[in-house]
Amino acid sequence: MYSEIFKDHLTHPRNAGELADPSVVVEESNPICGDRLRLALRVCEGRIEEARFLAYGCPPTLVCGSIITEMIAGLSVQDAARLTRQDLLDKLGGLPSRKMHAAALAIETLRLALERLRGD
Amino acid sequence: MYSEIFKDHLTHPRNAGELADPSVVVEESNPICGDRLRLALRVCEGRIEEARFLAYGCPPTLVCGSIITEMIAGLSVQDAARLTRQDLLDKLGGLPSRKMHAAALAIETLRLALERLRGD
Amino acid sequence: MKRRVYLDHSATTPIDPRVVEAMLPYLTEKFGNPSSVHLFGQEARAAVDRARQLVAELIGAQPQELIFVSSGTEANNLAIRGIAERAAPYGRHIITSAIEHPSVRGVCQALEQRGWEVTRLPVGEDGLVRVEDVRAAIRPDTVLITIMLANNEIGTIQPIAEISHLVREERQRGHRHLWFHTDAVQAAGRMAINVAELGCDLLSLSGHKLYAPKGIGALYVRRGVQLAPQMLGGHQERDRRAGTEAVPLIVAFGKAAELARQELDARIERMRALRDRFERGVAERITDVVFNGHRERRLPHLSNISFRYIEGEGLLINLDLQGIAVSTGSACSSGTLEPSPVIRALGRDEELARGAVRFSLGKDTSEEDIDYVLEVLPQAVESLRRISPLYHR
Amino acid sequence: MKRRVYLDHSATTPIDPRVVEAMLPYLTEKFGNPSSVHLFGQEARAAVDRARQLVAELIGAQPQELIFVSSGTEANNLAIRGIAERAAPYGRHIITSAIEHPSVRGVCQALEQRGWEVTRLPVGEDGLVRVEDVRAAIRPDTVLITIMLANNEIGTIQPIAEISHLVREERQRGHRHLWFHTDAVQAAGRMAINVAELGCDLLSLSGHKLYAPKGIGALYVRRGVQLAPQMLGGHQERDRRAGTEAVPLIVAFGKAAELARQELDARIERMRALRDRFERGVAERITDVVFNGHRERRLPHLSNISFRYIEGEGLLINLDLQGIAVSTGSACSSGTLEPSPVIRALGRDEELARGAVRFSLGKDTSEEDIDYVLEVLPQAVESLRRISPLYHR
Ligand SMILES: Cc1ncc(COP(=O)(O)O)c(C=O)c1O
Ligand SMILES: Cc1ncc(COP(=O)(O)O)c(C=O)c1O
Ligand code: FES
Ligand code: FES
Repeated sequence: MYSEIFKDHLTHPRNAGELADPSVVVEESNPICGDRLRLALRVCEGRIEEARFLAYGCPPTLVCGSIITEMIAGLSVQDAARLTRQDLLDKLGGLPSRKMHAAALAIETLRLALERLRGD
Repeated sequence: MYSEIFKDHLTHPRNAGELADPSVVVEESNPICGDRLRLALRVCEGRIEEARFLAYGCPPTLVCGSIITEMIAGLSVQDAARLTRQDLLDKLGGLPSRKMHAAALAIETLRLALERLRGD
Repeated sequence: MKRRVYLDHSATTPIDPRVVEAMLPYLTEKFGNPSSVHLFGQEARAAVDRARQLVAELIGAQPQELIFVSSGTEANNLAIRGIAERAAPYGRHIITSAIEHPSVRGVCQALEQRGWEVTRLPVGEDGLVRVEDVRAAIRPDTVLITIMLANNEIGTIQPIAEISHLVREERQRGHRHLWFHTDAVQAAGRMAINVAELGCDLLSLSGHKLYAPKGIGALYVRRGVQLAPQMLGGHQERDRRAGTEAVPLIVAFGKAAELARQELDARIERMRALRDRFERGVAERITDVVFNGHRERRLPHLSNISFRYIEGEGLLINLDLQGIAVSTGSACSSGTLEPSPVIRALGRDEELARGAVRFSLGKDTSEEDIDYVLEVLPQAVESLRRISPLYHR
Repeated sequence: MKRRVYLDHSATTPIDPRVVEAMLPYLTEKFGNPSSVHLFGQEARAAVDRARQLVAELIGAQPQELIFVSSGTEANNLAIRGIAERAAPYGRHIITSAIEHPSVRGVCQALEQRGWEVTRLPVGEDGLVRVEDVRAAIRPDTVLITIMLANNEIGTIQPIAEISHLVREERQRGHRHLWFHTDAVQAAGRMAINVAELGCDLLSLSGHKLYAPKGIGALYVRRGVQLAPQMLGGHQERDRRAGTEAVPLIVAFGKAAELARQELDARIERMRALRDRFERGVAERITDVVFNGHRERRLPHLSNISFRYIEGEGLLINLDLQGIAVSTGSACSSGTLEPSPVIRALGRDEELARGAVRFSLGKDTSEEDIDYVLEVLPQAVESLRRISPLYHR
């Protein structure tokens, strides 16, 4: 049912936790099911130096949190802003259709974090 | 489903056929299902010397024909008239309830034959 | 022990050893519930999916067009009641034939008791429904036609593709709420079946008629056809049939379907040759017999013969005591006193209807089996005739 | 390979090797159709009769009071729809509980859509229905009460005998058209069941919950209770359920019932001891857990635990990857987003409902199995909590 990458991230989440000195922290909850994702980024000179996540909900939500932090760490803010739901899905090996909204939550949370950054 | 005696009579019917010089011949048909039984008796000095049957219908009807001729051969007419459906059922090892009317047909045909005899 | 010859494959078939082997792991270590998320469950789910693909291939369908059920009877119930429930607002008239299996007959009768109208088309002496009769019976309020692909007592193959053609014409004329179901329980594994060629909307199958165990069947429902589920309260079978899937039986059914597809031509050829040899032998050895059903348009494994002057059940038991298993009429309707309505529908008199016996061969029936029956049968018939008052008329 | 521990016996059980052995002859040489008159058929008929006797003995019923069906789901459908169809002229009100299995819930909902009224009784925090609530809910037009014997998610055992007592009182008061059904699918083989003591009119069973294969179930219908058949068109099961009998599965069910009866006390004792050891271990090793369901009045094999801050499915998959099979809520209702309605019905908040995991033991679960789970589980919970924003609040 789930891909190998998926299972690996589920049992060994990357970048889980909080940041001591974050540039931005956002927590979003999924209106459909109540799943939650918190992203914390430390940005320096337009580049994401570190990203951390916390997630509550079904396995896809947890895995999306882990994968998206891995994907954005080291990216410029501009490049990170260009990430799509599909990029995320490709990376984690797809999701059943009824779980697509987990990927949407992750992208939405990232978008919000980057907006907030710009707003600061 | 059927007893050993039953099967034996079905595959080796006793007294099947017609009589050259019968005292009486009756053929009855079952109003419920159309099964038929023909009984032919040769009676001498109040005693049934020989009995033959022909039967058309389900196995119980065939077997009742065979068994009843065996039961009455050698009996006095009076004793034969006393035979009941239960005597017949006991002899053939019982019948499923939906086939009870096969035994009824045999007894009824015998009764008619004896009546016809007396009437002569 | 004496020879045992099973010639009642229309009632049920022995399970193919390869089918038993395929299902065995699902009776032992692979016991998961397909609805379970964990590995045990996913393993079972995958097996069900594979089996669905195999059954679909047998009839040229897509896997998602199949609903697994517990029997051919359930498939027929689901098809007819499922369509009737949905279609009632558009009309309450059903067309069927006079020689359907009791499960189709029974459901139609129950609908009649609830105010539906049912037209039962007659068959000719050959046991075939006339396409013209179907055309004439269609009314604006007809919502369902249910006519079997092949009959279970005499094996006649109905003109399903031609009837589908009619149905399509009707639809083009604007008669949109008209569906066509065919009961292929007896046909599957004994003739090629392709739902695209048949053109039906629904088609019933049963595992135990093609060397899978009893307890499993399937209903083909063409994509887009809306059916009201009859078993409620669970998401199984895409919400169309609730209840934990019978995984080992589904796997068995899949394997049996695969074998039936691969071996179909050889099975047909073999059974037809033996059946024809059997019928020639009977015609040569026994007088006053009538062969029932169209000579060509029928299944290759089945021979239905009326023996004049005698009744089928006596012959059945006589043969049984000599190791030969045959049947009178449909096994499912046994236990009743009425002579087979199918044989009566051919226009035969009651004596011939009561004297009808069905011999149905299987893929493993041998020449020796047939020869043994040809040796035993004439004596058995003769011994019953000797005691028949009709014979002495 | 790593250890595999199956703790999802409430979803389905592995088949007992003695059951496989008992059914095997009916998958091979004894393949007859019980409706057939010949020897093959009679052999199958006799096997079905013996199995019916054995299943009847498990629940203290008479064999003719049992109808074999294809699943627990079908038993529930047949019971509720079969009574509803007969009873409609006397009233259209049903009483049920808020924690029934989806198959009972689904049928009740379907009846509601056809104009029936359904009262769903709440349960207390302990997962038990109050007899007083049942009494208060009975109306003159109530025709059916359907309340499960034991719940499939939390294992609580409902006061069925007490409710029966109520029903009998009602009847004495002249309320004659009132029937009582209980779903014993989850209870059978895990507690003693005697229909005379329970006093119910109908009771559902399913084979695959007690070490028989999937695809077979049974409905007990007390002698004299009239039920409208739902599968039509065949004389099987005394005209109450048409379709060729699934002989091998019926034989398997019979054997499994026999073993369950013989070994019941030992199984209960063993499972309860291990389950209690498990729960003590969890309580010692993991903080912020809530045990769901009444501590005493529940099945001995089941433990339902809510882990705060995390969601059950993540834990399920985490454990699965370490060879441990458990479930969240009912396997049958998985595939939905809603948190378990059963846990919600206990009054738990959504977080606890989403964090509920069911561990269900089997007769062959070992101490080593439990120790392995106690070793793995705390880490798995901890690792999920570490990434939970709720934990870091
Ligand atoms: C034509 C036909 N339809 C339906 C059925 C019923 O199938 P099952 O025995 O699986 O209930 C049969 C089997 O007797 C059949 O021959
Ligand atoms: C309480 C209860 N009722 C009914 C069922 C349904 O039984 P089956 O899986 O045989 O359809 C189950 C099984 O999940 C159950 O636990
Ligand atoms: S349940 Fe909605 S994303 Fe997880
Ligand atoms: S069928 Fe009526 S007695 Fe034989």
